[in-house]
Amino acid sequence: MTAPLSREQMAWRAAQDLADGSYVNLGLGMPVLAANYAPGEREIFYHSENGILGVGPIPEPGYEDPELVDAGSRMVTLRQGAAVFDSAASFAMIRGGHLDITILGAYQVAANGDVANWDPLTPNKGPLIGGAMDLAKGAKAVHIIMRHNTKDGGARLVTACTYPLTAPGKVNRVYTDLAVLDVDAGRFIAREIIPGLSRDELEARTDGPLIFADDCCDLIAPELSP
Amino acid sequence: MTAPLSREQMAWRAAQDLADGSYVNLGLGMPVLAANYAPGEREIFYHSENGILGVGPIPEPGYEDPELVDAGSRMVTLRQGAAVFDSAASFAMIRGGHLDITILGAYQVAANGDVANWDPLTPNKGPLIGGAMDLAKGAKAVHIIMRHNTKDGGARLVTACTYPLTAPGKVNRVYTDLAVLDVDAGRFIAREIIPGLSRDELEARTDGPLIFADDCCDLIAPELSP
Amino acid sequence: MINKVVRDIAQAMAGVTSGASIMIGGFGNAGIPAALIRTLSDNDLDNLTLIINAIRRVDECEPVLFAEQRVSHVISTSFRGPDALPSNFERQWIEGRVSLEIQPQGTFAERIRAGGAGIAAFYTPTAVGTPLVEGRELREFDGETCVLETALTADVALLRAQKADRFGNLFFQGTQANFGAAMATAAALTIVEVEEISDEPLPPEQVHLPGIYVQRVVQVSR
Amino acid sequence: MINKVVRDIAQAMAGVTSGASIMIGGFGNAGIPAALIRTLSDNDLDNLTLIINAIRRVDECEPVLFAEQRVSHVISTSFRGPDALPSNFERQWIEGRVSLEIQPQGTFAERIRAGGAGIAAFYTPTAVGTPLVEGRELREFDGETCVLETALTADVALLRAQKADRFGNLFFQGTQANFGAAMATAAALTIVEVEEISDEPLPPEQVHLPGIYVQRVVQVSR
Repeated sequence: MTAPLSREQMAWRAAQDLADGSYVNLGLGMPVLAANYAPGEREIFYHSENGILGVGPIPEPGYEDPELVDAGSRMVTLRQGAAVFDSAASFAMIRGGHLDITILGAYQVAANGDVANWDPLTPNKGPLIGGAMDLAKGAKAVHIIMRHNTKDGGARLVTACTYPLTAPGKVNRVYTDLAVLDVDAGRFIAREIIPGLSRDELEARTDGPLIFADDCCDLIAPELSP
Repeated sequence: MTAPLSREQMAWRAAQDLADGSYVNLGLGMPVLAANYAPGEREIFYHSENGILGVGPIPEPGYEDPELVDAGSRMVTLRQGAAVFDSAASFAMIRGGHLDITILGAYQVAANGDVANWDPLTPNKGPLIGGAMDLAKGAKAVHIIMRHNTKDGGARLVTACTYPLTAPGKVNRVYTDLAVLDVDAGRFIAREIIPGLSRDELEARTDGPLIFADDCCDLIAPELSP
Repeated sequence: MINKVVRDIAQAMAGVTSGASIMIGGFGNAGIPAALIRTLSDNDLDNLTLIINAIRRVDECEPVLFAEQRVSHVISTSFRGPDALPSNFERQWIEGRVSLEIQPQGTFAERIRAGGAGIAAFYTPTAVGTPLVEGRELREFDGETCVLETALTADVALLRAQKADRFGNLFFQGTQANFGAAMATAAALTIVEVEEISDEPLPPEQVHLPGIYVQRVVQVSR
Repeated sequence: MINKVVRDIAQAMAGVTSGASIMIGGFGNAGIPAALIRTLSDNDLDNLTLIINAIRRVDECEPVLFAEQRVSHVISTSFRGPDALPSNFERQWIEGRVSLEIQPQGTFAERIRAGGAGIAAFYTPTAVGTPLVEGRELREFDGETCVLETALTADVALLRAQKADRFGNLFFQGTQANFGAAMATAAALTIVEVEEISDEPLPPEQVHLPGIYVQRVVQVSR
């Protein structure tokens, strides 16, 4: 069996589905890596919920502006054609359904499209909602990047989320380290699986209705350095 | 008896009450004339509900910009320190209670502070609401400029408005061609009357509880050309 | 590659059909998309709903639109024309051929803003105590009575801006933004006539409306 | 003559009292009014309500504020710090010494915007179907279930901008506007620390927040 995808490879795979001309919000963690891997000829406007449409690359050393940051508080630049605005305007854009895709991390995705990504249920640690509920509810499509299983082998693609929900019934697609799956009509539909992983094993590692697309094919990502 | 005040004189009198540093919206007609008569040493920011805070004077010939107009669709300029914004932001400013004063025209003002200024009840003519309801409701103070009586001698300061209301209970002060009156606790309180007009006559021309301030004095305006 | 600039007005207005709800920007002469408005008659559209602050501007731009009864419903705040005689629109309203919904300007603007911002409805104190809220749902918040207003969206928004780039970013001159800026966010298809197409992307400080809200831009000289 | 520029931070913060509700702008390091935040401890205030997107920023600026239990209530969207160990704020929350209201960032921003815009309440679809709306008032609009959210206002707003003029007009650098811009509209007293006071009035195209929303401006060098 091919090794499960690395963080970078999952982000790379998610990035291949970002269409030319799309408006995209990338969540913290793995999702934000996707900006590094979208095919260069595509023009994509990355939205940052603190008030940027058109996030550019990380600045060269010496050109950082501490007052220009993205939603991960990283100093960034603006791409050509970018706009900057305040948070109320930014979330009006999100909630109003103007973003084509948001890519989020998650703890769990259910076969009915529910997603849970904000409360780790860790004792003595408070919640971290941020903008995820707005993004999951507002974007035209919700894509999730997450490992297929928890560290102790438990399922993250589930029949019903046990973690508190971020939004019900909104997930369209999930990129894991083992597969690419659509979420439709109460089922996970495997579109791509890493070479050598059997369908039985993917089913065993998934808790929820799982079918395989007729054209289900190999999930192959290039080697990428972290 | 001194002649009743002209349109310009009523506007002049209203302008004298605009404080230094205040944010003021002037309605169409007589109110907008007030901008010509505020004492020059005062800094006043005139708001125009189509999206200006800091309306400046009418431009010199040749310097007009047809895309820079006030709420009366007149081409204007911007004063120093002005800001420009869209209508949703402009009415957020109005409705949010940020303007110190709006001066409006009216058909009727009632002793309880009701004001009616939008529907002339003319057969076959539709209503003209515009921004008056937002202004009357939202401004911290509502001042009215109107003639004391209708053309046929009827009262405009009334016990209860017979025209459809613009806003209930909001008027603080009325400038007429005969007097300056505060509206408080269900009564009109005359503060200034044109010289030679008797209190009896003012009462006769007013339909609604009218009292006279202890320091009620002469209403004297300079000669002003139209 | 993103390019929202279209060749001509015909291409800009393609797909706008009879029965459409159409928001139209403009206040006074600022931001009125006069060229786009005129196309509504050329294209033989009818049964239109027009959402515009001052309906008489449409009559001034294109009187034939009402004369030919192409409009069946109007949402507006200002109605009367300055003339003694009724306009084409007023005549149709008097004859009951067009229905009219009239609203305070701030409520009108806020409903459109809500439509673009994913806010389903809101409570505003404006117009409470006036005939406009008769029969409407009222509710008190902190001692202030408010009326429930729902979001307003449309199939199409027509606006005018001074400058655009190929991303659809708009620069508004003077008071051009007025209602058009919010309308662009609340319509499925936003079409903008501009004085100038900038070959270079607009710098961020000149982007008054981000291109995400704009589908088509067409250059129109006055 | 209008002059909203005050001499120093003490004058800027005059009249901010114990028991005040205080909105604080900032996202990441952009727009955080660090100098003003630090004054909250200096002035011996307590029983404060803090309304801020990421409460841990306050802990980073002025840990003593929580250590000395000067805050009794927090409204925020992001809570956890990046560290394994709980912050001063988290410890107080665990011990039940400070109450917490946590909201989606967009709802938080919109409630503040509503507070400044005279909108008493609104219906939003965000968070419907999650534990956050348990026991809350829900209502369906066009088939979409929404939750009722009320406006948020405060006694004081603290923000940071790059530049101001004597009228209180603000210019925001980069992403400095974030929550502060709406907070300025929703507070009775808006106090702004700026990098630079412009002797000349800001030109209209640089006015990101009109001075009508700003009561005091103080220059603070980082």
